Amino acid sequence: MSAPAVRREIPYRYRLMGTKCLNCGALFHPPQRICPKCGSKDLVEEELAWRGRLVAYTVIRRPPKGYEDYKPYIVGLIELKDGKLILAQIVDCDIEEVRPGLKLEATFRRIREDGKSGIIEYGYKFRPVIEWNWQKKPNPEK
Amino acid sequence: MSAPAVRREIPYRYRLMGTKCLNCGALFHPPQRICPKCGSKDLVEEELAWRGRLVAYTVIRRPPKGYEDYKPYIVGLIELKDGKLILAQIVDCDIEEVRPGLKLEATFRRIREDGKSGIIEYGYKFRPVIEWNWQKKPNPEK
Amino acid sequence: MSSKVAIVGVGCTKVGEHWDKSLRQLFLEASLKALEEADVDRVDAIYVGNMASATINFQQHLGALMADVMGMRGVDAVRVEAADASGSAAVHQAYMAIKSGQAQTVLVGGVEKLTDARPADVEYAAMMSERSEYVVYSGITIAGLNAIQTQLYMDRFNARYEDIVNFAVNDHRNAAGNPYAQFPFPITVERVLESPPVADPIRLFDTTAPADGAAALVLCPLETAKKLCDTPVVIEASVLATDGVNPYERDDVLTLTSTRVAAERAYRTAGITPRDVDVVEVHNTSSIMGVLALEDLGFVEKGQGWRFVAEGQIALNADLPTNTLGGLKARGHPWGATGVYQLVELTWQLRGEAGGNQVDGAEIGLAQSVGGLGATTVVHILRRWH
Amino acid sequence: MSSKVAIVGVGCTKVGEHWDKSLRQLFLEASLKALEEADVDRVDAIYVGNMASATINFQQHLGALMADVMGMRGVDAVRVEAADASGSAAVHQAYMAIKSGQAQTVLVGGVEKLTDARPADVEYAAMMSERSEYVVYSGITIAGLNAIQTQLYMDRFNARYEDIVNFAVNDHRNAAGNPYAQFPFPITVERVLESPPVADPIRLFDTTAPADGAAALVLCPLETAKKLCDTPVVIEASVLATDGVNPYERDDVLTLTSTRVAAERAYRTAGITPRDVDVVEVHNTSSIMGVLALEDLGFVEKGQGWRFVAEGQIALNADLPTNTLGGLKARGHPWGATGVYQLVELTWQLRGEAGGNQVDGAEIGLAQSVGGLGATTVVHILRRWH
Ligand SMILES: [Zn+2]
Ligand SMILES: [Zn+2]
Repeated sequence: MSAPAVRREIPYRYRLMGTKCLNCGALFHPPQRICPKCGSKDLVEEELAWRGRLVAYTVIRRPPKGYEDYKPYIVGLIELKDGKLILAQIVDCDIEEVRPGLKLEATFRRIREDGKSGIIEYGYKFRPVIEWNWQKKPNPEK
Repeated sequence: MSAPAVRREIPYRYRLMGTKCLNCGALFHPPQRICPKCGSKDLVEEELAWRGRLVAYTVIRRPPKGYEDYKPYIVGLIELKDGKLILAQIVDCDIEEVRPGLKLEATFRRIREDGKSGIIEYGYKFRPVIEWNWQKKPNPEK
Repeated sequence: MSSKVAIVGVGCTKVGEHWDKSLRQLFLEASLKALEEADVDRVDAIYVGNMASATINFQQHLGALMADVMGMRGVDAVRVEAADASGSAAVHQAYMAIKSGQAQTVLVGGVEKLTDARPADVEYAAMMSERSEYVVYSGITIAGLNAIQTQLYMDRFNARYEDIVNFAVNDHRNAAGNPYAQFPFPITVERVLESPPVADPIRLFDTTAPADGAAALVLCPLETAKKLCDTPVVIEASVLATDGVNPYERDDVLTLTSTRVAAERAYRTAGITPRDVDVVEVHNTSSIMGVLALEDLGFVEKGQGWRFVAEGQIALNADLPTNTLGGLKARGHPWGATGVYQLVELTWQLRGEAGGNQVDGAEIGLAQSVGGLGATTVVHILRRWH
Repeated sequence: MSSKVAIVGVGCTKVGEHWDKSLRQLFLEASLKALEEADVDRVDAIYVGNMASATINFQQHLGALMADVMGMRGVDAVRVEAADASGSAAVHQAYMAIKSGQAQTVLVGGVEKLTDARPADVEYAAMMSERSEYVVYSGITIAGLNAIQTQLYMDRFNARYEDIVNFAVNDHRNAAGNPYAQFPFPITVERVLESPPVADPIRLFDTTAPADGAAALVLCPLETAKKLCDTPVVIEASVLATDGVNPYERDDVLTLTSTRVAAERAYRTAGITPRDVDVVEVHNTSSIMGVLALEDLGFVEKGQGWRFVAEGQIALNADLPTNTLGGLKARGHPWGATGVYQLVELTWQLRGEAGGNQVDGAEIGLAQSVGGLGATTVVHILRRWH
């Protein structure tokens, strides 16, 4: 992508902004200005939930141009806590450990580098949520 | 262009091969298999004349991608001795010296380099014909 | 203005790696065959279906370019693009050009030339059917999107991958009898499962390979067709419908709504039901897409497609002969040409010219052509004319 | 099936550098205006005219994408491409879709988003209208091809460059009154001649600049149009013709045969002669193309166009008001959108809504839209309905 195109999409990629239909409640990401479900033009920007669970996934072994250096990598379909389905790379997780149901949270990472323009694109990927076990947490006061 | 595409066009670019309509005599470069002038399918490959004269030219000062390193450069419309019009870069000739009517001959040169694929493309350009003055030619026997 | 539109000539090149042929030579070869069959020298309009020539071949303006190549300067000519449904979308426009009375004879050619590029460039070009800034950006491929569909389908309907891939096995069995097929040899379920993983669970032998190819049709009003040839094939319906581009923002990830909408409208226009269809071509970029197509075209209930396929009901001699000359998997999938190949092959079936792959008594054929993951579907229903 | 097709709504964005708007937002903005004017919520089909989204925006499948963006999933939608005549070619398909009876209401939008790319990438993308392996390969640009035409024209007809560039000056004068124009200010012949050379003899102020923009029309049968609005504009003719792609392999380098063929057919269909035309839009990538267009459309004899222009006969208040809202030079040239902008502007003129640029009593308008150097021409003739 070009520099202006990258800049234009920042809110939607860095802050997970989507739009919500005020008539039927549907969420859209990328943002829609007209609701394709009910036809309403009454939509507002809304930040999606940053956490969710993995519904299904695949491991990309033959990537498209721009992604060759990352292979093999996991791409998952994630159901966010607000019910929205989103497609994203799953990182900080071995291929052997990934499984449907895994709890995930959004994180911001390097997506790809355009060798020609020198632009480095950043955006959302998802990583497993680390559940702290508060019982076992080391207590520095003790 | 990709490697197979470059290889495919070699005869037409390195040997100035075109096609000639056996019905109406029209010449085509790039080669046509059906004559767009008379509809005949009776065409044969024919090598174009290597010499001709400059009909009109321009100096490209804002080049497309792949040609930036060569600017400014001259592109001319050339009428070959067989009557065919062809468009090509004019080389070995200063911008100040180029003029319609100039006698030209085909020469084979580097056209452009594809940074991504590493392919270097070669093909025809045209240069001024140097007219030897035989009278004045130094005689090594003397 | 014409009541019906007929196919009076068809032609195609072999699908495969044509190192020695350019985009324009492929188009010329297929088109000359179609024109010769129709015994037509010049047409009023040319429609070119192509997806990726700008990206792979650095060439646009294919309407004018192909008119020039065909020796038909002057005629009306444009390119139509709807991702890998470009070919069938071009036929749809040609159909309307004749229906409108603006053209009497039309040449439609689908052409794609992918083997000029590296595989990663082809994957990249393919993904331009999806939303560039979001879906493409995740690094997923078409096979990857099909993989997630496959996983969801397996979970919801208790299907196994080894059952689903019978779709690919059927394609290969049929391609063995097709001299124009990219992979004209049979394979087994085991061979699919042993092939390298591309996008888990999808294996290499359950995907399409980069291919070059061109296919062409000559269309005219039925009244003219009856004079031109003994076996005109009538286009009873030509319908294009769209859906949300992102498959995960549709009502159901496992329903191709565009296929349902286009098929329902096409059945109504043709005055038939799915039971009347004798031979079918569907758009299977992987087996899962073939299974979903059979369901959403109304041939089998949602969730039962995998069983229908595994039980062999799509074989040449069975209930619903499907992809009878190899389909996307084995005839091959030169994107913008594929939708036209489907109609060339159905025409052969309806004329009784499909050789060893002939479906006995085929009278009505249906082709489903898809752009991307179902954002576009074009359905054509053809009928042999008596 | 309808006898006549009418325009019932038009809309466009400003032409220029829309850093903050994507391809889909531009399309949405223009289309919503057109739909609101027509008082229509949903259409049967969407046609998208676009040249370079694959090259510049890494996005294809614009038919389905824009249907989705417009909240109209399900409708028939494709992209039509004919280089920088893509917009008018899309209108031509939409016209036939209505004529054929397959659609009752159609949205056509032309859209282009070029400022996302570097200038050299834009030049490269533009050249994809020409033959990739030969003309492009010489390193020439569109301005360069226009430069050679200019040189040949000057030689043959004893014209001077300073006479020819009056075409650009006229465009700028008209654009000054158009809030949607890219360059809404007047210029002089001197300013053109003093601007930097781009491709000798052509100067920067005689060329178009990379631009973003979208324009849209809503079409329906005239019978419906009469109910929907007070001032329907009728499409009396919609004709597309092609020519050899390489301008140096045509019978005459200085004749746009596709324009001649399309115009002759259009005049015949509309039952008019060039004398009946009140207002004209032509495709001037440089002044020379505008001059050739006036000649080949039959408004002035071959070789006399430069004089006609230099004498001011194309001014708003003169014989043949041309490019009344700025033309390609000054309204701007967002390739695939340009052909639709022309028709939006003619509609304003025929409805009497062109403000300070209104041509008194304009009843008949003609638009000439060109792909590349004339390999494609689309001619539309519009008439105000009474
Ligand atoms: Zn809603
Ligand atoms: Zn000839």
